[in-house]
This record gives sequence, structure tokens and C-alpha cells, in this order.
Amino acid sequence: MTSTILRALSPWLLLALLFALAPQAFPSASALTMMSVMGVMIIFALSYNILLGQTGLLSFGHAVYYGLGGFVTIHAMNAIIHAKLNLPAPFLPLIGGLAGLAFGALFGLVSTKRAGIVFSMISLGLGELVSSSSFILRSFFGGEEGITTNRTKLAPFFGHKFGPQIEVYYLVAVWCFVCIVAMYALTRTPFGRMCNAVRDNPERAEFIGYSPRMLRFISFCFAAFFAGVAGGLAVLNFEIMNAQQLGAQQSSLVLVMAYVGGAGFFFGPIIGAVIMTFLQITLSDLTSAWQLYFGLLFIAVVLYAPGGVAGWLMLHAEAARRGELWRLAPAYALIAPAFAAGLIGAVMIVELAHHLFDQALDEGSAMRLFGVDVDAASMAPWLVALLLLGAGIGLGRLLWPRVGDAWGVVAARLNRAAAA
Amino acid sequence: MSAALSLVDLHKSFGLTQIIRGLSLEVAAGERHAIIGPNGAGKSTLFHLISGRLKPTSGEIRLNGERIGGLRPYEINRRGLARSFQVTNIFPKLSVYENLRCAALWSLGHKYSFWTRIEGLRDARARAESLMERIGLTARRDAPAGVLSYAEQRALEIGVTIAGDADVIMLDEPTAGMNNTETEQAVALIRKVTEGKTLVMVEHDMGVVFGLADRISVLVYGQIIACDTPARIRENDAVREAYLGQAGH
Amino acid sequence: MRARLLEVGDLHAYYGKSHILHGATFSVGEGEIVSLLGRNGVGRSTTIKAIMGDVPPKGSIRFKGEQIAGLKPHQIARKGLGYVPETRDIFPALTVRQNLMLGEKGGKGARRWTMPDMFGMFPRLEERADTPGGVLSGGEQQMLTICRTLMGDPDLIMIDEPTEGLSPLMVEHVGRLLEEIAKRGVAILLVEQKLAIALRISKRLYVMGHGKIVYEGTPAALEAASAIRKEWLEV
Amino acid sequence: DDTIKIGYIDPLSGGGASVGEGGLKTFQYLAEQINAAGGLNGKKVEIVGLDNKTNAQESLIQAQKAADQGIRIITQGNGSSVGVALSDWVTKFNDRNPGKEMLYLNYAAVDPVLTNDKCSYWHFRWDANSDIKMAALTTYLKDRPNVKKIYLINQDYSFGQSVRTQARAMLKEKRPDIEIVGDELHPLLKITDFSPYIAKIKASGADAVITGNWGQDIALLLKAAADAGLQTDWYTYYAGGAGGPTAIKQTGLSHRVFQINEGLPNSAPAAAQKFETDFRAKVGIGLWYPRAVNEMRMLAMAITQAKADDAKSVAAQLEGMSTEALDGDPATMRKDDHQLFQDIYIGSFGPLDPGAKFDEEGTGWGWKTQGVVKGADTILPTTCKMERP
Amino acid sequence: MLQLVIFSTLNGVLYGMLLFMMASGLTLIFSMMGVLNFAHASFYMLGAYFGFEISRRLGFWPSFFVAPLLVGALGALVERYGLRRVHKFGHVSELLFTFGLAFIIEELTQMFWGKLPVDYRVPPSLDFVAFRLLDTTYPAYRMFMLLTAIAMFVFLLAILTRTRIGLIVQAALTHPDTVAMLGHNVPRIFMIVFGVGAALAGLAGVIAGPALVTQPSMASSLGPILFVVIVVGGLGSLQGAFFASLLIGVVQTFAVAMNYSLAEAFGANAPPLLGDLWQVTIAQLAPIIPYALLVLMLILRPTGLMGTRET
Ligand SMILES: Nc1ncnc2c1ncn2[C@@H]1O[C@H](COP(=O)(O)OP(=O)(O)OP(=O)(O)O)[C@@H](O)[C@H]1O
Ligand SMILES: Nc1ncnc2c1ncn2[C@@H]1O[C@H](COP(=O)(O)OP(=O)(O)OP(=O)(O)O)[C@@H](O)[C@H]1O
Ligand SMILES: [Mg+2]
Ligand SMILES: [Mg+2]
Repeated sequence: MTSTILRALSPWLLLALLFALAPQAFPSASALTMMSVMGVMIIFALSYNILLGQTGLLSFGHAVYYGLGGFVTIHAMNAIIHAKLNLPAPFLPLIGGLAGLAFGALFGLVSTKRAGIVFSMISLGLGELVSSSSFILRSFFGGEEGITTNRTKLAPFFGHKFGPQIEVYYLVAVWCFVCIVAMYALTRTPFGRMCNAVRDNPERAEFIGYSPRMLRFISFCFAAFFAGVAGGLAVLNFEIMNAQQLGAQQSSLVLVMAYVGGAGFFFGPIIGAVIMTFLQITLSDLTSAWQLYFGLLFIAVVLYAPGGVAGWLMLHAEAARRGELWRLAPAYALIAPAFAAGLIGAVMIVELAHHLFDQALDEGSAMRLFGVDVDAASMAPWLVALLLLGAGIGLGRLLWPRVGDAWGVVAARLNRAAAA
Repeated sequence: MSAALSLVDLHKSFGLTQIIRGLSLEVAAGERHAIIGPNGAGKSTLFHLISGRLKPTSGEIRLNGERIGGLRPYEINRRGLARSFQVTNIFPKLSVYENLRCAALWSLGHKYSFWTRIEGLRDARARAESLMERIGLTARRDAPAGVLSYAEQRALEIGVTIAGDADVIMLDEPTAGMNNTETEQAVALIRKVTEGKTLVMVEHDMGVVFGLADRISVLVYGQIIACDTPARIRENDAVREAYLGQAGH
Repeated sequence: MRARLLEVGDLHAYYGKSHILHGATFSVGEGEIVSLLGRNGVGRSTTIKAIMGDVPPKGSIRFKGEQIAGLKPHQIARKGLGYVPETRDIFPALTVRQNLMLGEKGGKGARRWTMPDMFGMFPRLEERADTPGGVLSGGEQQMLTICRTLMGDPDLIMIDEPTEGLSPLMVEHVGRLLEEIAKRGVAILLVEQKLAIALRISKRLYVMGHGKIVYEGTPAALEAASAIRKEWLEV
Repeated sequence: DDTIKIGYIDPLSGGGASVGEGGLKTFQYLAEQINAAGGLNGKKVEIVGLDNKTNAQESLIQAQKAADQGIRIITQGNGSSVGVALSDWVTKFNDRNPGKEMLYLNYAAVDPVLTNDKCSYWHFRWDANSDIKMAALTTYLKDRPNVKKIYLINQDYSFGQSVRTQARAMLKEKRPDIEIVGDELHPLLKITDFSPYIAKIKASGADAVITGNWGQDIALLLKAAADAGLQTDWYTYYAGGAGGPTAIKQTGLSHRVFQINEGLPNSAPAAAQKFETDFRAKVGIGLWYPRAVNEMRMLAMAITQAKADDAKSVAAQLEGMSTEALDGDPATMRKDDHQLFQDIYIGSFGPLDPGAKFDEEGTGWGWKTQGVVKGADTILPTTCKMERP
Repeated sequence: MLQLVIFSTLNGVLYGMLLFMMASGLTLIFSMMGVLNFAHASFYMLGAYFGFEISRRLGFWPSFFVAPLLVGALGALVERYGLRRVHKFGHVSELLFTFGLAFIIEELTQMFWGKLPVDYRVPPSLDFVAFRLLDTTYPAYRMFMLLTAIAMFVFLLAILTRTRIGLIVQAALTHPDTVAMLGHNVPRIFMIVFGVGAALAGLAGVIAGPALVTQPSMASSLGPILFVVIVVGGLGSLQGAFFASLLIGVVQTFAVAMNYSLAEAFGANAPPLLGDLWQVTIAQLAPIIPYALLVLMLILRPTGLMGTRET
């Protein structure tokens, strides 16, 4: 009995441990900032998945609730500071959540009547309306500059004033952990299951006693609440809120996070939020063509891993659990060099082209590529790149059937094991 | 006997086309009632009207004496009426077990509850499992409903309908697509689960109709031309001409 | 022996890893009505789908002497094969008339069937001609699928459970229709649950078991072969 | 450590990248010049480009990254929202990390609040803020009696708003006889067809338009005006921004488009013209930001004078520093609010006069000086109450 | 007043037709294939850049014909090697695919043509004043745009009503296999439809490029307004999109002409709650009117102006 409880709890303990120890591994202030942002984004992406993954609602305007939650939080925060109330920082995200909930209830009322394209388009329209009105309602949204605040002016919490990033990190981590658990629990309730049913077949759900509209509405409210919490946390982290945070870009970012991570799995959006945040912040340091890579990566996921990263992981986890993973190893080992060659070739081509077209005018065509000095206008690097890419694609095509066969064997064994 | 379901002068038109044209019918509580009639006569439409999928143009529908015309399907379902569909209508991505459990949830009182763990609901599990047993799908417990064979899906359709334990059960061509054996099993199942309940069904398989029904209504062009016991219906010339043809013999 | 319109030899088919057809061999002659009988789930629908290229076939499928295994469904259809699926697959957003129009394949030349023919056979469809297919009654949809396929002017039409959901009178009607179709020179491969009809109208029949053909004969012969019936058809 | 790193936080990808990259190249050019002359206190200067994607939050992350790399001086210019966020962040950062102070040098974020209500000891601005520019423009208009009816059209956000209110206030004071015949706000970067606005301007009978529009909003506005045959003068802040000259040339509005600037190469002294020529030869674009030159020169002065490059010492030097700006005029960093004051030029865009050397974006058209407003005439009071460490 | 009405109507119609021109290909793809093509505006941008590139080498008229064909071919390739793969994963995947594509196209455009606007001009043959109305000139090029938009409308209407392609694609949305088994080559038709849609976007780009600003951000800034047009018009309805474009064009143009605000109507002192709203003029609100229209329309009439379906 205790062992089963322990088994059920172990992923959570592990997660908590991970949250607790991460700063030991990455102690720099910018790493802490990044991890704090990841925490915020994890909540945000999971809240989005209540809509997309659980209830089948594709929203183009989820950032509205994140942003409005943030704005209400920051105003409340400034008012609290002004009135010298004794409400310390850790409680503020709750205000964001409640604000998100309130706006979610308001807008949900008009948008959850239907699902599908109608819902998506209403969310798009509402998103545009809210973000456009941010320029009109200047006193609330603070115009272009937004609203700033200072978290250290809040009442201290057991002596902590949350000046140093590490304290903010732990605050985010605790909230993030709690929200993950809460949202996970939500998927395991009758309500969560009925959301799945409504996603699959809203009409039939209506004939077994549930109002699809009501279910969509409630799930919309939950999503807005957690998005608001994320917005509130973002305020504590950045100490600024502006209209960009509720715009289309933020809305599509969260969609991308949920999808790339894998909307079909509870933990998918967590992975998506971590990966996308990391890439967003660091990729631009490595290459100025980062948006191109971003787009290519994204398309690759859509084309080749429709279940997202989580889907891919689950496939292997299943094999690993049954001890079948090693059967894939030879095939993977064979194809890995081809994959690497193709990847390097592709990156070279992008970088060469980028340099040649974008920067050669004023900097000349000489550049450094993978630590080697090359001339982007000369033949040699292009030849190498094309060769690598060609070899990668050619070998990949040649060898891919082996991976397929290996998977066939594994799948057959897994099926047999499942049947038994 | 009190009427479980009573329809008074019901009309339904789509645009200019009248489909149901002044239909009145009483189904007594505990009765097994079959509705037969030519293709396109309006049988499924009638089901849609009663179950709330369509709104009547005029007329009155009462369930256990209460007016339900114009209510939403879930409101009608909560008042104790469940129906199946002629075209299979289940939750394709959920497993067989999940389909049945979901269908049972509301009637067991687990409404929009987001504080209980679904795995902890013994009653829902027990109901889903016993149903799965009865419709013969236990072996396919975790298969997504969408990959079941046609006949299996038809069985699940019935399962989802009866899972909520409603008093009035309406089945639209429950045995279509089943072979003789399966049909026999389905008839036995229907007989068993509607024990003490009211059943209204549409069916073209005369074996099933004559085997199950206490009374039969014949719907032709949106009107009931006869409503009687199976034996009398079989003898009815008008019915034979409009519907039965050779099969009546 | 007459030239065989359709000759299927050693046909295998799979759904993913599960092996459904295990080497079915049979043939249909021109203008002939042939029934494929068998218990539920033996693979009769799969056989038709494999011939249409909807399920990847392994083995030989010759139509008008030409190998068609491996072709795309639309190419197979254009060679003169028609298919009426058991799931009907009416295009719900299109009207009855548009559904019928989609049955036509384009191309010129005289056709055996026209839209008025269809409406003549099923007046009910004409009444509903401008209604979306999705709201038709079950029986009406069944009529529409058959007509839609006929509009493509096939030389061989493969029909899966044509009488499902039809009223007893309509079942008779469809039976007569099938005979009429055959009379106009179109061969029929019929998969039908209702034995009575199948036995009455077909000229020859095959019985399937375990994904293979286990019996071939005339209806009369099958009536006589009660052992076969007992083993492969009744339960 | 033998380099002084300056973090350049501006968009290097996405919509704003064209401007951001131009700035980066300018700063890199300036750093090279300093290094060629032996560096500062024996140290080399390095510009570290940090892509903020024109996003305030992202800028803060980048600033944090800069701090982690040991960068103590950051510079930024594009977008006042980013400017305000950075100024606020740097101030808090310095509060919370004594001994690691950072300095924020602003070369183009013109929102007046940065040197008024939200001023910071750690922020210095080299660009004239939008109020100062308006002061210069209205002073210039004082001597242009032919301007009688003015139409205001601006983007509907804080900058456009402040252009509009300041124009109204300052015109009322300096040219009370001018009639404001229209005052329009339109959404930022959302209009594809300005014809309706042009119709309104036309109907109003305006003889001049004042606009703070930038980017496609100025290009499309001028195109629509040219299409409709509208004959007015255009007093702008940013008609000369990246891509602007090309667009004006397309409309054929010769010397009808004016811009407020801190220096125009065609009328600059020889030294500045030489700088411009060298710069263009090396970088391939015109010098959009003469103020960046001023910024780097003053920074170099401050570092050498202080013999240190930590933020505290440099800030103390910069406060109140007076020097000669790129085009030879006096420039002063006002101590009260860290705003630089210098002479402001009003130029018009059209075919180059004989002898003029510099065209823009290869159009063959260039800027011609129409008037100069002395720095002293642009001095505005500030509401800044600076907290000094 | 009369003058204002005349100008606003004229400008509104012109703007509306510009919108329609840009949205027509999207309507085609969205209504027929059910794909919310986020890359549509990118094809439009490519059209403008191709147009620029070809017209500076060969002149405007060759580019008018060649550039859309190139964009169309590109669209067909995208369908063949991208969309077709993701089709089976459902609409969300298709949408995200086009979303990522938009990213890539913008990046590549920046790479090849730089980040600054290019100098794409109205061809001399069309660079004259068409007519003059009460002292305002209307350039011939805008009339040319108007005519092209109408021609596109007629062309699409013909495709949709005179051919069976529309039926085939619509049927294939629910039952692709069945359509194939009736003898129609569904994948090829999808490819053609997508190609034609992309080509229409390309054509819009070639024409709008000189009139607007040809720059890498032109795609994203065109943004969701195109979706507004086709949704307000009603999914699956070309006529709807046409009228919605006109409606939005005219409404927005008239709104711009109106300077009324609550402050003007009820006095300058705002009730405390309304704050900023009090001062806002209708003209300021003009650009968000389409979105308000979108939301209202979908709440009250989910099928749009003339549509018949919701998905
Ligand atoms: N929404 C609708 N719009 C127009 N006509 C409709 C609609 N729904 C149903 N109909 C028409 O109403 C008639 C009755 O259909 P219904 O489905 O009730 O028949 P049915 O008696 O169930 O027939 P079957 O036995 O074939 O299933 C049909 O002709 C059908 O086309
Ligand atoms: N898409 C599918 N995926 C996996 N298995 C399938 C699929 N379709 C059918 N099957 C299986 O293949 C077998 C043969 O199916 P098929 O539909 O050909 O049978 P049938 O003889 O036509 O039976 P019925 O009388 O039920 O129509 C059945 O066991 C069925 O469960
Ligand atoms: Mg029916
Ligand atoms: Mg079958």
C-alpha cells in the first residue's frame, strides 16, 4: 500500500526536488531569471492546454487573461505599496488569478457558446480588441510604456523582500509547483473527463446530461484563472507590465509552447514552455538568423512529431518500460551520423546564406563558421555544406527503413505484451 | 397506466417541407413501444424532437406529465430520457470504458465536480464495468471507441444510451448492421435493460419489432396511421401496403 | 469460359499488423451478380476495400484483364469500378443533387445512367433533391449512395450491405433495382447480410471464412449444402 | 579585465531589426575608432549586441544577461516602452546590487517622462526628447508667417499623444494666430490606406501638417497625400527614418517634407562632413544617429577624466558635462535631468543642391537645412526630482 | 457634408476592394479546404517582392503575369510537400504548419531583400491621374486595383459555381477516401486549389506592392484583418467575403471621418469610471471596428453574413 502511494507520489517529489535544486546547478542571475520566466510560462502553457488539449478549444487570444491578470496585479501591488498594506508578495499572484477568472468569466460568456472555428475567431477578435484598447485606456494599461512597480516595497514575507532574483525564483517555483499539481488534479476529475468528452463529441455529451457550453465555460474560466496567476507572477518577476503581454504575439507563443511540447499529454506544455523559453532567450545570442531556426524547428515538429516532444518521449518511455529500448539502439546509432551531417549541412547553408545576403555588404564575405574562418562568397564552404546536407538526406532515406523496422519489432512486442 | 411520454398534435417543418404533420401519441410507463414506417417517414425526426435535438414547430411533448418541448437535450436527459442515434454517435477518442463511465456520471450525481478524483468513484466504475460486460465489450476495455468495428460501435452506442439509467429509453435502429446472432443478443440485452422502464424504438427488422414491442405505431409521411398490438398491425392492410410488403406474411 | 471481368487471385490484406485476408481467390464475369457471403467480421468489406485500393492489397487483382493492384483508388474508379460503402459516406454539406453530381467522372460518351433515371427509380430523392445530404433519413442516404455510384457509370459495382436500414418494402425495391442494374450490363459484387435477397438475385456466390474463399456455387447448390451453411454462415 | 564592454540592447531580429542593426553598426564603428586611437585608459571598447526583439520584458532579460557578463554600461534607443523599462530596471538593479552599478545611455528613446517624472540618476539621454523637438519646431515656425492653418495627425500612443499636446500648447504660446484645423490620432501601424485621412486634411484647408509618424505610417501617409494631389508642407519627426527617404522620393514631394534633426550633413562643418564620408564608406548607410557619436565621445571623455569605467564614476563625470557636438555646436548634459541640449536643425528633403554631397538611400535626394534653433531656445523646465546615490 | 459622404464612399469602396483582393485567395483556401492559412499574407508579400524583382528586370507587365504564377507554383509545392503530410493530423496542425511557414518566409525575405522597404514603384504606364473630383485626384493605379479586384471576384465565382472543384473539395473535407473512390484525384485538386489561392495572394501582392510599402513586415501587419473579412462574410461564401470587404472598407472610412466622442456629446467631464473612454473619438476607434464587428457577428450569427456553415 505505502509503496503504491510512494510510486504515485514519486514523480511529484522528483519535480519538487528539481525545482529546489535547479539554482544549485545554474546559479547565475540570468539563469535564475530565465528559470523564473520558465516557471511563469509553464503555468501559462498548462493553462492554455486546459483549453486546447483538454477541451479542444483553439484560442488565439489566451494572452488576454495573462495580461489582464498581470495588469490588475500590478495596479493592486502599487495600491498596496501606496497604502502600506501588510500583504506580502507571495499572495499577489492570487489577485492575478482572480482577475483572470473575472475576465475569463466575462469573455467566456460570449465566446464559449460554440467550439471550433467560431470560438477561435471570437478569441482572435477579443484579443485584438483588448490589445487595441490598451492604447485607448491609457490610465489602466499605461500606454506604450506600461506600468512599473517595485516588489521590494511590499511588506516583507518572513523577512524576505524579494529583491534578489533567487528569492523570486523560489516564489515562482512554489507557485508553479502548486499550479502544476492543481491542474493535474483537475484533469483527473469527472469534470476533466467530461471536458475530454465534449472535445470529442459535444453533441453526444449533451444527450448524456451535460451542457457542452457550461463545460466549455467552466474550463475557460479555469484556464483564465491560471493564466492570470501566471500574469501575476510575471509582474513579480519583471516588475513591469505592458500591452505587449496581452497581444497576439504572446497568444501565439503560448499556442506554440503547448503544441511543440505536446498538447495531447498533460506534461507536454511543461516541456514546450521550457524549450521555447530557453530557445527564445539564448538562440538570439548564437545566431542572428534565430527566427529562421525557430520557424524550421517548429515546422519540423509539426511535420514529423505531431504529438509534440512529449508524444515522442512517451513512445520511447513505453518501450523503455518494457525493456525494449535497446532494440532501437543499433538503428538509431546508424542513422545518427546521417542526421548530424544533414543538420550541420543545413545550418551551414543557413548561416552562409544569411551572412552572404544580410551582412556581406558591409562586413565583407569572410566569416567564422563552427570555429573555422571561411569566405561565404567562395565555393568551398558551400560545397562542403551541400555535400553534408546531401549525404545526410541520402543516407537518412537509405537508413530510415531500418528505424522503421526496429520500431515495427518493438511495437509488435509491446502489443503482444499488452495483450498478455 | 400513466403516460410516460405523450405527444399532442406535434408538427415539424424544415422550411416549407412538413415532416411531422400533426402527430399525437401516448406511450405508457413500462411499455415497449416500436415505431415503424417507410424510409424518410420522420421517425428519426420524431426522436430528435422528443430528445431536444430539434425544436417542434408546434405541438406539445410531455415526459411523465411535464412539458419538455423546446428544452435543451441535456435538460431533457436530466429529466430521465436517454436516446441512441441511428448514425453511431460516441466519443471516438475515449476508450470504451471511458465512454460508458462518462455516460453514467451525471445520473450518479457527479455533475460539474472538480473536487473529486474520478478514479475514486466506485459507483461509476461499477456501472461502467457491468455495462461493458453486458454489451460484450469487456475485451476491448481500453480501445479507443473510434477503432472498434462497426458492429462493436453499434453495441457501444446502446451502452452509452442506457448507462445513465434513464426511465425512458429511445433506441433508433439499434440492430442495424448486426448479423442474426448479434441481433438476437442485442434483443436479449434490450429486453433485460428496459425491464420496468419505458422503451421507444425505431427498427426495420420486423423480427426484432414483433419480438420486443408491446405496441407498434406506424408512421407514414409524418402521421401515425395505425397504433396497435403487433398482431393487429401485421393484419392491417394499410400498414402492409405502406410498409411491410412481403415481410408481413 | 467467358472472359472474366474481375479476377482476384491470392489476395492478402492487413490493417497495420493484423492480417485480415489470407489469399482470397474469386472472379466476377461481365453482367453477373455475384454474392460474397460470410459471417460478420470475416473480411468481406475488407475484400472490397482492397480491390478499390482503400486498403493496400497484396496479390493479383485483374480488371478487364489489367492488373490494378497498387493503383490509387481514383485510378481504379476511373477504370470502371464502382463502390458503395457500408458506411454510406454521404457528403453531408452537399445537396442530394450535388452528391449525385460528384458521382459523375467527367469524360464524354453515352452513359448508362442519368440523373433523371435516378430520380425515376427513387422519387423520394427527387423530392429531397436540394436538401443537404446530411439531414436525409437513413434509408434515403442508402438510396443516394447507390445512385451516386451508378452516376459514375461503372462496369462492375461492388455493393456493401445495400439494404441496411431500409424498410421491408424498400428492401424489395432495391432487390429489383439490382437486377435491373445487372440487366443493363453492369456486373455486381454483392455483400449482403440478408441471405434471402442474396440467394434470390445472385447467379453465383462465394462464402468466405477466415479471410479465404471456402465455397463457391450457385444459390441452389448452397441451399442444398447445409453443412457448408452450418459451418460458415449460421451460428 | 582589459575591455570595456557596452551592451547594445535593441532589436536585431523581426520588424525593428533594420533600425536596430543600423544602430549596432554605428556603435561598432565608433568603438573601432576609439580603439584605433588607443582605447580608454588603455582598455579596448567592445560593443555587445543583445537582441531585445523590441520587447520590454525581453530587454530586461537581456540586461540581466549583460550584468552577468560583467557589462556595466548599456545603451538603447528604439522604443520608449523599452527605454522606460530599462531605466526603471537599472535603477532597481543598482539599488539591490550595490557595487555593481550599471549605467543606461539612451540614444533615441524620446519619451519626455524619462527625464521628467520617471527620471533616474543612472539614465542619460543624448536625443532631444519629443517636447524639445516640438519646442524647436514651433520656434522655427515663429518666423514662417505663411503657415496659417495646421493639421495634426499622429499615431495613437504615448509618443504621438505627446507630439499632439505639445504642438497645441507651444503653438498657442508662440504663434497664437495659427489655426489648428484638425487633430487626428490613428492607431499605430494598423492603417493600410490613409486616403480617408487625406480627404479630411484636404477638406480642412490646412497648409501644413505636423506629424510624429514613423515607419510605414509616414510612408503610407505621404503616398496617399501624393496620390490625392494634396499640396501641404509636412513637418515630421521621422520622415528620414530607415526607408523614409525612398518613400518620399516615390511621392515626388520635393522640399515639402521637413524633419527635425540634431544635425544635417550637407550643411555641417568640414570635420563632420569628413566623419560622414568615412562612415558611409565603411558602414554603407548614412549616419542616422549623430547623437550616437556625441554619446560615445562624451562617454570616452568621462571615462578618461574619471580614470575609471565603473558606473558611479562615469555618471558623476557625465552630469553637467559640456562639449562640442559632432557638428560643432555646444552641447550640455543638464545635471537636473540628464538630458542633452544642443542646436536643432529643420531640414527639408528634395533634390540635392549643387555642391551638396550627401543623398539618402541612393535616391539622389538629400536634406537641406532650412533653419537652426539654438540649444538655448529649446530648454524646457523639468519635473525631475532626481535621487542621487 | 455631401462632399464627405462622396469621398468616404469612394475611398471606402476602394479600400474594401483592396481588402477583397488580399483576402480572396484566403477565402478560396479557407472555404474550400478548411485551412486557416496563416501564411496567406506571406504569399502576398512574396508576390510583392517577386513583382518588384521581375519588374525591375523585365518591366511591370511581365511581372504582373509571371510573379503570381511563381507564387502559385510555390504554393502548390508547399501543399504537396508540407500541408499534405500534416493534413491527417487535423486542422490545428495544418494551421500551425502555415504559421511556422509564415515565420520562415518572412525570415527568408529579409535575408534576400534586406530589412528595409524596397523601392517598388507604380509603373509609368499607370502613373497618371485617372480623374479629379472636387479638387481631389484619383490615380489611375487605384482604378486598376479596383478593376483587378472585381476581375478576381468574377474569376473565383466562375471557379466555384461553374466547375465541380468546389464540390469535390468540400466533399473531401469530410470523406476524402470516398471522393477518391468516385474517381476524383483529391490530392491533386487540393494542390491546385492551394496553388490558385497562393497565386491570387501573389497577384494581390504584385499589385498592392507599389501602392503600399513593400517590406518584410508587410505580411504580419496585414495580419488578422483578412480573417475578419472572410469570417464576417461567412465561411465558404465568396460573395460574403466580397460584401464584407466592402462593408468593412466603407464603415471604417466613414468612422475615420467622424470626430465625435462622448465628451463632445455629453460635456467634457467624464464620469469617474469611464475615464479615457470619454475622450475617445469614433475616428480613433475606426480600426478596431472590424474586430468588434467580428465578435458581434459571431455571437449573433455564427455563419457570418452569407455563409451556410460554421466550420
Ligand atoms: N434538417 C432537415 N432539413 C430538411 N429536411 C430534413 C431535415 N431533417 C430531416 N429532414 C427530412 O425529413 C425526412 C424524415 O427524415 P427521418 O430521418 O426522420 O426519417 P426516418 O423515418 O428516420 O427514415 P429512415 O427509416 O430512413 O431512417 C427525410 O426526408 C429527411 O430528408
Ligand atoms: N480500420 C480497421 N482497423 C483495424 N481492424 C479493422 C479495421 N476495419 C476492420 N477491421 C477488422 O477486420 C476484420 C474484417 O473486417 P470487415 O469489415 O472486412 O468484415 P466484414 O466481413 O465486412 O464484416 P461485417 O459484416 O461486420 O461488415 C474485423 O475483425 C475487423 O474488426
Ligand atoms: Mg431514421
Ligand atoms: Mg462489412
